[in-house]
Amino acid sequence: MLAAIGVDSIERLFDEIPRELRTGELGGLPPALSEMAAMRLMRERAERDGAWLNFIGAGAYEHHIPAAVWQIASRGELYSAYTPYQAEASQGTLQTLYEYQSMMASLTALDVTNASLYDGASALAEAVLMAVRCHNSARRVLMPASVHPVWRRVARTLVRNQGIELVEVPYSAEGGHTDPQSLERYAGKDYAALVIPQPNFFGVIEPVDELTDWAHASGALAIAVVNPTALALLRPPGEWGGAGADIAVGDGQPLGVPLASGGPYFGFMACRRDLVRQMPGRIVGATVDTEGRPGYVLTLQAREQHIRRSKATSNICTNQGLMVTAATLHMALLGPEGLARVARACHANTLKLVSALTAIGGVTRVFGGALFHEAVLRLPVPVAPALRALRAQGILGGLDLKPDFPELGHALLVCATETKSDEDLARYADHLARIVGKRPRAAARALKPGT
Amino acid sequence: MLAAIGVDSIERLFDEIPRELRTGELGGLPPALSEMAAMRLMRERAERDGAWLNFIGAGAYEHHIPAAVWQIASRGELYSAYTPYQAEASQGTLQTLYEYQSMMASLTALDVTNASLYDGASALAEAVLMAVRCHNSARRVLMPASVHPVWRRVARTLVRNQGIELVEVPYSAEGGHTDPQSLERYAGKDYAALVIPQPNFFGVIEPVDELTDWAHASGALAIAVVNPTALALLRPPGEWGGAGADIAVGDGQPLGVPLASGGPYFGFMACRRDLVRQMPGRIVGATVDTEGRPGYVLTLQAREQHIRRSKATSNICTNQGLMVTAATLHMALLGPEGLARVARACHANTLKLVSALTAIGGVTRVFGGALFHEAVLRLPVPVAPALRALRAQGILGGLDLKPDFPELGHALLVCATETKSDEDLARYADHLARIVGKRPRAAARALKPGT
Amino acid sequence: MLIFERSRPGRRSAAQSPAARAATGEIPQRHLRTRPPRLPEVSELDVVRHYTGLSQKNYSIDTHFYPLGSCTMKYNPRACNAAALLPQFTDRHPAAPDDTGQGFLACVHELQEMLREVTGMAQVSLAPMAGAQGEFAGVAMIRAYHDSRGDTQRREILVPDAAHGTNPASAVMCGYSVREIATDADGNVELAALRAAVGPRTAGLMLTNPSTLGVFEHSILEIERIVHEAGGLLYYDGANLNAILGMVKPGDMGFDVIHINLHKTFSTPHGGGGPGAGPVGVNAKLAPFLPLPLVAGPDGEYRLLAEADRPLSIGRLGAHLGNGGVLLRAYVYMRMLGADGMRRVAEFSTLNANYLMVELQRAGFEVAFPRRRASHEFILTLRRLKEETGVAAMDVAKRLLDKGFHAPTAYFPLLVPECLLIEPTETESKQTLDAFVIAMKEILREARENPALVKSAPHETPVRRLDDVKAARELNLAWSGR
Amino acid sequence: MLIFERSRPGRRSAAQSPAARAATGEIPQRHLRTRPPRLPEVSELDVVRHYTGLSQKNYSIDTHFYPLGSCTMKYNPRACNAAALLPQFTDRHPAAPDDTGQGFLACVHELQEMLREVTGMAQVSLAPMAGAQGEFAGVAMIRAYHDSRGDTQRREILVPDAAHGTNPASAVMCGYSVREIATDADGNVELAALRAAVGPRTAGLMLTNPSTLGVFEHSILEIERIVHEAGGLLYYDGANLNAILGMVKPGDMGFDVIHINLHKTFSTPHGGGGPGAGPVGVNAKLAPFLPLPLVAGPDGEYRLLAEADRPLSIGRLGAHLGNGGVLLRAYVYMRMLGADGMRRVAEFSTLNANYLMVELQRAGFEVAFPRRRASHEFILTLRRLKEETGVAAMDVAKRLLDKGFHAPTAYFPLLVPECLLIEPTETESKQTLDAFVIAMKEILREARENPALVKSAPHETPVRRLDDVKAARELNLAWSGR
Ligand SMILES: Cc1ncc(COP(=O)(O)O)c(C=O)c1O
Ligand SMILES: Cc1ncc(COP(=O)(O)O)c(C=O)c1O
Repeated sequence: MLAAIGVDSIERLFDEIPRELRTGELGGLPPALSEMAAMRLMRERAERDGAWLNFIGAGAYEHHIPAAVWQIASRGELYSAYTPYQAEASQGTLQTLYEYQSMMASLTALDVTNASLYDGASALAEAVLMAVRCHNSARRVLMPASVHPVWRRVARTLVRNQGIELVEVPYSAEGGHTDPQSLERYAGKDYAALVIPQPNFFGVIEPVDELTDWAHASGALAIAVVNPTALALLRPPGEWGGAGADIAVGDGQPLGVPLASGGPYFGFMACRRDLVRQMPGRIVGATVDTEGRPGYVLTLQAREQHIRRSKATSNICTNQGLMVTAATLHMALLGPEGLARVARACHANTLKLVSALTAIGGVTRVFGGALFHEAVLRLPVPVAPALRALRAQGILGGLDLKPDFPELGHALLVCATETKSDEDLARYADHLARIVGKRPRAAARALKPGT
Repeated sequence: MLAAIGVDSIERLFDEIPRELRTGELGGLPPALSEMAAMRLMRERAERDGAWLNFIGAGAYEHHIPAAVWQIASRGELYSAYTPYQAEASQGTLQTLYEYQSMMASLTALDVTNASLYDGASALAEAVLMAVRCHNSARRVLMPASVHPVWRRVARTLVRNQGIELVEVPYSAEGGHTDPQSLERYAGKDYAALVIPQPNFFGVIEPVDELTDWAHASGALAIAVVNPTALALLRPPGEWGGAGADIAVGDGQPLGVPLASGGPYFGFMACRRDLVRQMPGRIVGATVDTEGRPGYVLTLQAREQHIRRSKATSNICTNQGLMVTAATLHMALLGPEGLARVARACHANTLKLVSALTAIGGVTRVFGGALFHEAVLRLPVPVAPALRALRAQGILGGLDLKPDFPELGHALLVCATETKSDEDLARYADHLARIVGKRPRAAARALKPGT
Repeated sequence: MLIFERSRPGRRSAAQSPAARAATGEIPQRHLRTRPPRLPEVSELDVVRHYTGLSQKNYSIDTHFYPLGSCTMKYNPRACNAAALLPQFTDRHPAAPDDTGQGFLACVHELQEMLREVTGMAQVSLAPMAGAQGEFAGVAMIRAYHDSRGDTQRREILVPDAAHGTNPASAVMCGYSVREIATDADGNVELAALRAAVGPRTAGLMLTNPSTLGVFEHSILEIERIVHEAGGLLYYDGANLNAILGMVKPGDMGFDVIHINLHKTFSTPHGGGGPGAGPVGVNAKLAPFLPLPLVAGPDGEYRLLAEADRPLSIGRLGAHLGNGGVLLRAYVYMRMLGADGMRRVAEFSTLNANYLMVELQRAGFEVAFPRRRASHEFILTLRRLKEETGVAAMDVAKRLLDKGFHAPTAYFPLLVPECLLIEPTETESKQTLDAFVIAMKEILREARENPALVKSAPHETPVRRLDDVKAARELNLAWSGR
Repeated sequence: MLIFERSRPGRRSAAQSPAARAATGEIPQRHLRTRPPRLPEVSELDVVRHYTGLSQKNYSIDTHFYPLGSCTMKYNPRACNAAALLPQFTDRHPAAPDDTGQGFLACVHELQEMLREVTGMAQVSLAPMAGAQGEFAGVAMIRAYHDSRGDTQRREILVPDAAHGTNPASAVMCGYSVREIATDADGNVELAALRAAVGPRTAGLMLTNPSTLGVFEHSILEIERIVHEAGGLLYYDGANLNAILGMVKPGDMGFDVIHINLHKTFSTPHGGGGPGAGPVGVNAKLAPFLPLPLVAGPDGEYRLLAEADRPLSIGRLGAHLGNGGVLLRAYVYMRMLGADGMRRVAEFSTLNANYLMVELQRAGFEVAFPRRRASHEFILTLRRLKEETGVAAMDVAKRLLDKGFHAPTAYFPLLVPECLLIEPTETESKQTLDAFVIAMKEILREARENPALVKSAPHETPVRRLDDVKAARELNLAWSGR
């Protein structure tokens, strides 16, 4: 090969790089490992992290993932393909994305969805930017405090350089949701959108109809932030209020994506048809080939950075394609009934957990609003040491709300998905009772196996 | 569908089964589990079995299996296909088998191989039957005691109903191999074959040239029993003695097949070209299609039961196809150099282990013969309790030879493949020293990390 | 292109073997290989791309309808594979003591018990590694039983002429001679022929029920009486158990010994030729002879029984406990089905077969046993089509490949001329069956209008029809290089 | 066929959800969904067969040569995937405390450090989830830096006209305006244009080096001086890091901030569109502004740094620590390469690119920058071919699909007319490159002899050329049922 090129060494191929810049040894790097050594190292590392009985939710949810999902999604043809720029050589990916868009549109009851954003939090930021683009003047967006606190921070990072302001709307101390009345103080001002989480960060069901109608009455868009599992059970954003939410976003992780310390997940976004040209991210459309056969292509690319450059709707390029493939498989395997059953089981398990834990003296439910699959509980003792003590028993007991919501006292956010058995719930209740030093009352005991 | 058939219930479709035979409830079966529950159960069961530092060989060997092997072999197109009876719809499987046969033929230096038998032990039995078919009169076969004792038992089970006798040839107490001189007593009698293991059950290298020549001089076939890893390093059966062994068999497990409590593995068999019509099992041959393109088919099917019925060379039908696919991938990924490196590393590790363990007072090597990747050691204490004590440290210390070779005293068969690090070997030596109550001498300490 | 043709001297997948070349230590020079084996020298990408490409040339359950009669090519839930591949299962050494394998042994013991329950037998051994090895074990037990009673003149096994080839072959491997029994016009064993054949030399009768003709043996109770009264034993070939799971038990039909093709009824994927598993079940009489190892438990610890525990055993069939990974897959499958699911297997596989049979009949195909219900499979005979058009069963089979379907089993059982044995299984949908009927109709039309098209099929597969004769005459069984 | 068209009311993969339908408990009726979502109602076999079939319609690294310039489609060792899918890694909750993730955090911390080493930067953050998000973070840090010094009039980012579209788009998302800098005839940044553009409004220059034109920026040191002297910062788009790994470090070239496309240089498979990861590296000046979380360690425990630890941080870009699974894959990849392997990546990707460039030139193709070495990629311009035959770059790209190759990147960079940007990568063999040259030669011949054939390509793909215009005009973005 060198002879064909006409050089005598590979080294010569780098002769356009200024000599003085050339790197010597890469001293800081360890020597190469064989696959055997690398796998052994990784297994040891993985084992160090162990396995836990997990009751944390807070935006990432443990669900059963059908074995078929990743066995298929890991097929080389899906796993090692690039973005489907060459449509004729990418019908597998493209049709899958089209099916995903169709499923997601139906789940949200909105007209169109894109083919993914990075994650739920950044999708929320993109929704804010989109709403501002859609609005003719406002550069402020109403952001309830009942939205995930980290998501709110992410949104702020991603929008503030464009001079967009996120105005925090407080939550009702009793209900744990946004009080439609409390919005009165924002009336008449110029807001591009109101963000509406359903369920919200506390697991509470929000009065979405009133909030959506308020937004529309105020000339703002309604941006729904939703959990896809919940959508199998709860009324979808497209049917909120009189006209439906305008944009819906969320994290797709619950649809077949493993927890994996936080990623890769994927963000989804859906919107009304007339807003589609302001939607960021790739979109797949159906069309036909020269022989009239159906086929799929990336479409509306004129919104995207590789065509529109500085005038693009977003800079996003690589997205979370493979996760979307997994989600498509997951939704197809569960179907409408399966996904609804999962949602119902999560709800039922969380209710059971709440009643088992609140049967412990001093443990109470903080908010009165109806919940989906998470709940905020108040402990009679500080949360952090209690969680540490649970960890010693192999249990991840939930998320300590102290850092983000100090006003809630010893507050703990718990979640029990369909993966939890009655024994698991009883085990948690037992240990927590011991830790807070209280005997559980009847309700908790009722869960115990064999009683 | 019922209407099309013209019945009013599925039940009616079973009306040819006598009423009195119909089953009521399948009372003994547990109720159905969801996939989630089944996977949780299986994970719990798997965790119960734990993970071990393993020094057992004895016919099944722990090797690194490249990640690509099973990621590819598990592809649905390979995993969920049937035996390639429809050649045109099975070129993937057929070509893979043809490539496997080619690799195996080269590894054994014999002309032809089949597409697998159940395992090494049953392959040995099939080789015995084949040798008897090839021989015009003899129904006895010489079976050295240095062949795996379980394999010998399996062979007996599978051949005795046809009136075939396996005559045991003792091993040399010093060398641990079959002494060519000791064969003199069988001279002049009518034997269909002599079985020659390489390495043998004790890990010892046999004098294969002399044994092969003796067999041929006696009018018997030479049946090689070989380890495929060793074949990358040791002279192959086709080159033994003056004329080469006639048949070679072995277990293919070391070629990319997980230990998995003993199966599925696969047996391989190779032979001289002129014996091919007596070889059992499926064979793939190259041919061309109607347009002259190369293609592959099952061939010589007239030897097989589905054509020849009671006159078939064997009853084997379903074989171990997928394991062979994995082995093909494994051999291709390692290549000649890689497989030789694995063999050399196994040899070197076992030598290191032997010197570390024999540095412990009272631990000695039993046989003088050169070893490949296993060794018989004599302990100063009974083996079974020593192994139990090692197990308490997470170590599987080898195979106790007492049940099968009581004459060897406190004898232990150990193996250290390429998967063992110096730390692993030192850990074993340390614990064994403690258990037999002796301090290791210098050689063992030299292995310890950091010294 | 062969993997060898991608090979280039010196190329390696370097990460896949130790970085250094260790010394050959104490191995004498004369025992060392002088030339390296001719394995391919390729990169990991070469390997992955080559075999991924090859795999795409296969038809398989995951890609095609596969109505291969007698083979029960049904969908295998992916969880079965995932469970069997849990690292603690795959990494366990077979000679590791039983106390390190209680999880694994619990699974296989429960599998043993569930198989007992669904077959109605007294005891089960999981040792055989495929159906044929199960047959060997079963017949060997029959022999051991007669021999143990000194009844050594029984040296003949009866086999219906429709039987699978493994039946006679297995009998011969047990040192028996084989006598075939004729089949009547409705696919049943001819009772008169059976009566004429039994006698003091009869060791047993091997029967598949539903038979390989796709019908349930009407007179099974009569057959049972005839064989037993003659002092023979009754062997059940469980290849077609799918059809009667939860509906009728071989034990209740009076069978003494049975093998089960786990890879058919209990849905382990067939892997392009295996592995399978062929557990054997027996009634109390034959229990002492079961092949080893057996799994004992669950009181206290599960453990493998060996020769000392079972001195009358026929022995071992392989080095370890059969095909453990296949057993785990079958275990998960059965647990996910549960009792109701078992029955559904029989119901829907029978429904699908009868529907397909009726629809194909309607489409103009001739059913071999029109007066019978189909079990989970049924036979078409294309004798008339062949006479009329010259198009043979094999041509139709090949033409189906062009239409995106795997072909049914052709020319088995041998006694039905130009036959196709069709088994849709319970995991296929009505849509798929309907699409298959349409394809068959098209082929029928093509056979009449353009027989050459069908006779020269397949046209759309990666290769066209292959020359079997050349393959057998000019044997090329290994790559010889260039 | 769409998965929806396989759907039948009531069909389910029953094992995939709880057996019972739990109650809706305390959820008020008015919040419940009234109509179920229109997800497909199918069996597990339907799903597996449908998506297995779809997957086979894709070209991919595992099946095809994929010389997609700027995308670095190289082979990803399968071990990377296996390691990232270890159950303890996949099952860990992101909000689980750091002490439950020391194994995971050790890996990503070491990755952070290795990336520091190969880029020559002072600190690295793994938070960005793709290259473009890395760009956002990098430019946001540039802005935070200037703002922190009160230097708030710098509101302009300079970008070469050959730059990837994400560069200007990212700058705009940070509230900057963008100014393009022209390229000279040899593919370098026009220094005069750069000099004319810099000034007190210059926040920074974004540069890809080797550039997207496939050449190394000769005057990088001069550029560095110009930008820095004007008070701007220098941003390195790491999409082409593959070409110089171990050869030259962006930090040594004087860059202040850099993003790395892990999914290109460090070989995470692209998954049909992602996920990727876009870590950012900075020099000491910008370190306080790095996005969160950062991984601290290894003294004592590894832990994630948050707002309290890093008050000047630009903040968070996603809910958690970026794309953890991608980070693990890259970590394993880098460990398996080691220092020598890194350098080999640059050597062989450069060798392959130069070889392919020379061979294609020999075959009659016009290279866009014939006086330059190729880096790891190079550009052909088919301007003359188009003039002579009417065959455009897109036609050649589509015709390559027929020959079993994925097409190169076409029409990017925008400033070279009728261009193909070709990147063979280091994992392809000479045989593959030679086969590609032969295919390109054939197409050249076809273009001259039968241009209609090429212009109507592809002919062999699952679909023929698709109507993009119809797709955009008659928007059909979701299945509307029948
Ligand atoms: C009726 C029948 N009996 C026995 C067998 C043999 O089973 P196996 O292939 O598992 O050895 C088969 C397999 O095809 C069969 O169909
Ligand atoms: C030169 C260049 N810069 C930036 C990017 C953006 O990276 P990503 O797709 O990871 O967001 C790309 C990706 O195609 C690229 O080629």
